[in-house]
Amino acid sequence: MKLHEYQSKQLFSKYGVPIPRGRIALTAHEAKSIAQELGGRVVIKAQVLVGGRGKAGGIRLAHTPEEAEEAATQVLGMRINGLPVRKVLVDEAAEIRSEIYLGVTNDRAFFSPVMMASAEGGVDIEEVARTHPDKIVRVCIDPLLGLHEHQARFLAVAIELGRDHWREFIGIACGLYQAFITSDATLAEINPLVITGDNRLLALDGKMVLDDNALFRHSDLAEMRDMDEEEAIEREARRFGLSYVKLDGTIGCMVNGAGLAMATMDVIKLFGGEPANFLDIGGGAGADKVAAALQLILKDPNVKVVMFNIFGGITRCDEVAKGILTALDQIETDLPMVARLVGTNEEEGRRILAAADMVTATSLADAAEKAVAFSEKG
Amino acid sequence: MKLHEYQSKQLFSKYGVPIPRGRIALTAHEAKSIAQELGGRVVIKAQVLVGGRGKAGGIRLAHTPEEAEEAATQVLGMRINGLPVRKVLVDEAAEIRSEIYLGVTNDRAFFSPVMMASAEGGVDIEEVARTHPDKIVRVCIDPLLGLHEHQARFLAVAIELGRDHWREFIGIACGLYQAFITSDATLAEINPLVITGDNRLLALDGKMVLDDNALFRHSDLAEMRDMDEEEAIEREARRFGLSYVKLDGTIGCMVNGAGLAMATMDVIKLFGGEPANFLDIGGGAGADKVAAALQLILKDPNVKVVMFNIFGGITRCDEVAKGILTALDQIETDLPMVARLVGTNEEEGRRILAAADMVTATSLADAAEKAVAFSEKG
Amino acid sequence: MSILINKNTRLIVQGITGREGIFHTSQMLGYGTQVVAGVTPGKGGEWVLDGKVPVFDTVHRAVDITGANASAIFVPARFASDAILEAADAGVPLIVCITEGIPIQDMMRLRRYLDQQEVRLVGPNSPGLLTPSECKVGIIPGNIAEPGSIGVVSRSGTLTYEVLYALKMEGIGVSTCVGIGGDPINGTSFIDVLGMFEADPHTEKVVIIGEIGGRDEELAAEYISDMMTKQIVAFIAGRTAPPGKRMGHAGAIVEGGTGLAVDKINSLEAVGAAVAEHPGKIPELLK
Amino acid sequence: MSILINKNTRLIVQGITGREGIFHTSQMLGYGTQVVAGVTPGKGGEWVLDGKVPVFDTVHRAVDITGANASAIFVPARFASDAILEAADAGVPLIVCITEGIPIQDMMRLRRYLDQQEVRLVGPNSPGLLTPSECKVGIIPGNIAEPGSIGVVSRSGTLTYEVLYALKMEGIGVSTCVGIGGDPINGTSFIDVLGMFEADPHTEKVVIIGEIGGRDEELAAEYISDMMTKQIVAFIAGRTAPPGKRMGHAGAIVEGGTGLAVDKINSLEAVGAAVAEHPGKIPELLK
Repeated sequence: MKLHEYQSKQLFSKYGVPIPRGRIALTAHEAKSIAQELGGRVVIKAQVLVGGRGKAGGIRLAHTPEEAEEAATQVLGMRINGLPVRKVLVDEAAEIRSEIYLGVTNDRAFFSPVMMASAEGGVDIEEVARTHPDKIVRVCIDPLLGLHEHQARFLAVAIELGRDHWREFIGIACGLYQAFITSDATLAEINPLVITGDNRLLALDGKMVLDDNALFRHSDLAEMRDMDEEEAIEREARRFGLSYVKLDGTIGCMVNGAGLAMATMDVIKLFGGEPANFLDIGGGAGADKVAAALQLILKDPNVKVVMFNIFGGITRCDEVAKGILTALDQIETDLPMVARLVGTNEEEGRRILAAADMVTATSLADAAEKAVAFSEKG
Repeated sequence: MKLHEYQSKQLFSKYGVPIPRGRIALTAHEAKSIAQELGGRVVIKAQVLVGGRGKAGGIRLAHTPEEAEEAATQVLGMRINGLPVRKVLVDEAAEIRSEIYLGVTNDRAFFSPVMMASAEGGVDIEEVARTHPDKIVRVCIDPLLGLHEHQARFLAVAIELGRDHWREFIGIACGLYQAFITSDATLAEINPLVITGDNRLLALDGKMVLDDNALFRHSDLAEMRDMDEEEAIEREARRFGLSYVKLDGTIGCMVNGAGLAMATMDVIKLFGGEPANFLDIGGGAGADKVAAALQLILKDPNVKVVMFNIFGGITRCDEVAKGILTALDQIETDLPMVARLVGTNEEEGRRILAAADMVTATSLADAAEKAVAFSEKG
Repeated sequence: MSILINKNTRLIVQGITGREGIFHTSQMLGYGTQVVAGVTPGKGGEWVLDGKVPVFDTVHRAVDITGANASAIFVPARFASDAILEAADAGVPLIVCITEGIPIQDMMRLRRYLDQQEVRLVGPNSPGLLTPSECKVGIIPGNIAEPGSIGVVSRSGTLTYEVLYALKMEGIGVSTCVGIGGDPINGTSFIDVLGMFEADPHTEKVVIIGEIGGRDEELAAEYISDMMTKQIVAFIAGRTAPPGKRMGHAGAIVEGGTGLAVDKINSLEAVGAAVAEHPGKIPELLK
Repeated sequence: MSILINKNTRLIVQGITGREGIFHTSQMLGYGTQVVAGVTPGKGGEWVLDGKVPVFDTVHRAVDITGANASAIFVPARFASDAILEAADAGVPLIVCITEGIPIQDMMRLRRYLDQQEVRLVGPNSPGLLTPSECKVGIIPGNIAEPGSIGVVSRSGTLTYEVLYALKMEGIGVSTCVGIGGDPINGTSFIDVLGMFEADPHTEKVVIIGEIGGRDEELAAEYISDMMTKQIVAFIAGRTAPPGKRMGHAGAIVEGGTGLAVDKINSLEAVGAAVAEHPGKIPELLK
């Protein structure tokens, strides 16, 4: 679960990271009055959970409250990468001497959090990682021991930060790490962490991603989820315990198991088709869940054919087949469907589906070929 | 640093450990009004930082506010093991079905905290440890991982706690461990943890000892130190950075270094004398510190002779000798003194002291013999 | 013949009285696995499955009394890391965690701790292990594999069943199938299992089923190049997965340019492994 | 000849610009110890002691540039555990912590962490080590011992000097003297050092100087019984110490009946060690 910039910065601030004075505005009028309160120049920043907001014009400088109102009007009317802007953050503008990157994430190879810093802040850090990997310094953090001061100091020295900023920097690094750990985050970053005109460190932008699996112990954070900012279809999928990712193709897939669902997409592509989605209905899904999943697939107007790929393991294929038929009873559609059932009682399962006029297949390759043929016809 | 019962219980309570309703009273009148507030029976408990308060009559049950006033009057007038009772805790009385012991301390052999539980609570746990060691169950806690639920459950099973109390017990164990860790304690114990008449777990008594070396990061806890409860002489010693322990003998000792100070006491005893104190003046002590230390020793009326045992290592013995003389200038005493200096420039040092009419010695044994002789004369 | 589990495995099931626990215990018993005890705190003293399996309050007691040497964990995610620790502290040498959804920070702490102990954790988010005709621990359907000489190791569940079934259909038998789980941090990695298969005299060839995310397959490729003499056939799922999206498994995500299927395929092919175009091709690559 | 330190020891001093750090660095240099660098964050680039010793901001850099293989820590207690970790993470194989007063919980965490690393911590609250005529690390006066064949290991400071000096007065030389420190949790225990002395061909006999508190001397006795062939002479301070009172050192306390001098003396005598009545008797027991 992603947090907005303002949510992330508020969390960082709780752990002692200095952030600009500022507040969230839902209307241009509010933005104006916040700007008045703050005095001086402000920055109006679109709060959307996608990247590229700067390039899209979602961040604007305003010298007066009137300019702030004007800028907020524009930004609040925008869509950025498809998402409408519903909130803007109005922050006191800072004079920037230099920009640093500071972030924590989990390193799968070392089984531990890793803190990264770079003197090249303010730009896309993945881009820096690709083009100038030597400009990013990393320290692995023992997950049992936590971040230690000397590690933060190591980063400060390595990015050639001026000595007068070390104490502040160490405090910020420790605060960021605490925010990361206590929120069960998978990413916490400050980009840029700036040195201001009056020579202080200040976290101008903030980003956090939380571990969905740990939200059960953070009810306060779970409440921060911005329902408006999610694609309705993904919200719907989560509600039914389905794992769904929308893609650009024409062949809707319904599969039990994540690995098999990916393999199904790959085989479709291998046979010349394009998958419309990733969809894992999980183990032991009943007719209700199958019906919900089918409805999700059918919401995508690009879908021309639906392909089921079900491995009946401990659940028998004939039961799965009956579940699919029950689900189809609840849904009106004339799209062609290809079903491939494999595992215990697979023949019986296929017989039941064939009797209901569904195209059946024995192997995954066979099913993919048939589905691709339908998609090309459409 | 020891905490009072009421301070310990308040801390435990912050971490979810259930404690009786109650408050501290400085006067009998206050005790009465607290009893009124609480309604029903109350227990009046002397708050002193020594053991044996129960046997001394420092804990009394009162059925009415009037009885509470009466009991508080008596308890507030007591001295327990030499310490005056200045505060009483007025707690709601609980009906007790059974008494459990639960404590955390540090195990030096395993380099880790250890949690102990016993079904035989309410009595001196060290006594239980001696007589029925099998009645105490222990789990070692990995200091990096912390206490885990299954360990608390293991204790609950091992002390044959009824199943209906496991959840509460695990919560209390985790809370106690958190209180222990976050306060940098060396001991945190609940004795007894009772099962009440209405079948709840309740921490009736609490005890905590904090790590003096960690108080720098707990200014809130450091403030809890009860100056009234310390022997004035130990408070004085701490003020000068001296390590002092009063003993019952007649030979005052001043030594640089803790191990050497213990060895000095041992040698005095070996030669038939009795040390009056342990006193370590530490490394590189100047004349001021020596003077302060000497004043501490002379406050003890039992002292008949003072023995210096100083190892001049990097500091030269002649300088140490001069320091002692400067200190003696500031202090009026006619007690005999024996000085043993050893190490760099030891002869010069002894010459300086002998010239000032001090008895000098070459070896520790020699010094002890001379000091013992003086102590027997007196 | 096999690695990790065999007919001498004496298994306890943590969370045995839950819906999944009881169902799969019955499946495991049916397959012939020696399920010697279950553990559910607060239910010690009960017996389940028609009095076949005793339930204990703690793993410690279950191990003491039954001499169990493996545990399968079916408890809910929020209690699973405690269950793993309990099994480890009770001295259980093999812990198979079926539970999905353990927070990643719990797993990092746990892994660091377990690395200092003499214990092997398989999973979490693992379908378990299967040594055909001898022992099954976890949820892999027992009827989809026959004994033989192919070792199978996989990050996936049903995709693994798909492969096992395809092998069975072609008459190819399996020594042991190990599901290492689909989480980003797990107890056992490909190279751990590859080492065991290399050392097992009854395993002749090994099938690796990988997927996008992380670098476990790349590390496996290095290991294959340095340490393996046995033939390797692989399949990597997720060539068509878009970057930045989690594909069902917590660990199946391409992040910052790392974890792409194509890189994994190239790494494996570079060290001589045959990488199948789709799972159905695996049997013929083994011939 | 020696254990742990010798003329090839290349030492850095953490906290070199503090009052104690600079004083004892000058003493160590005077003794002949190769002090190759100092570390004080924020003072990197300076030189101290008439330009003899360069100062770095981090241990990492100091080690990189000077090839140091040991560190002496003189930083205040609240920064000391971070300093120890910094040295360990920078790969310094021998860390000698002079600092007194580190919180016990910090030490427990640290010790658990260091046990997984290839590093030896001596101390904290240690006077350091001395290999006479070759190298001194810490604060033991250099002029109170001569080279020889007696190994000395102690929990104390000045009591150790007392013993060293008594040996010197009797013409008895020392291979290495190790102060393991007076804290309840430390990095190196008696048995660690006994093992090194047993393995050192140039150490013939060993002197142990113990004190009340804990069970380190009892464990040493077990070790002596099982593993040591060399003669042991011991002195235990604190026969007259009352229970429940901390005698100066954080670790010197009799608690719950554990840590009594008499138990330590009995344990050592039971395994054949000669225990001196007072420190002045040690030289004759060595003859």
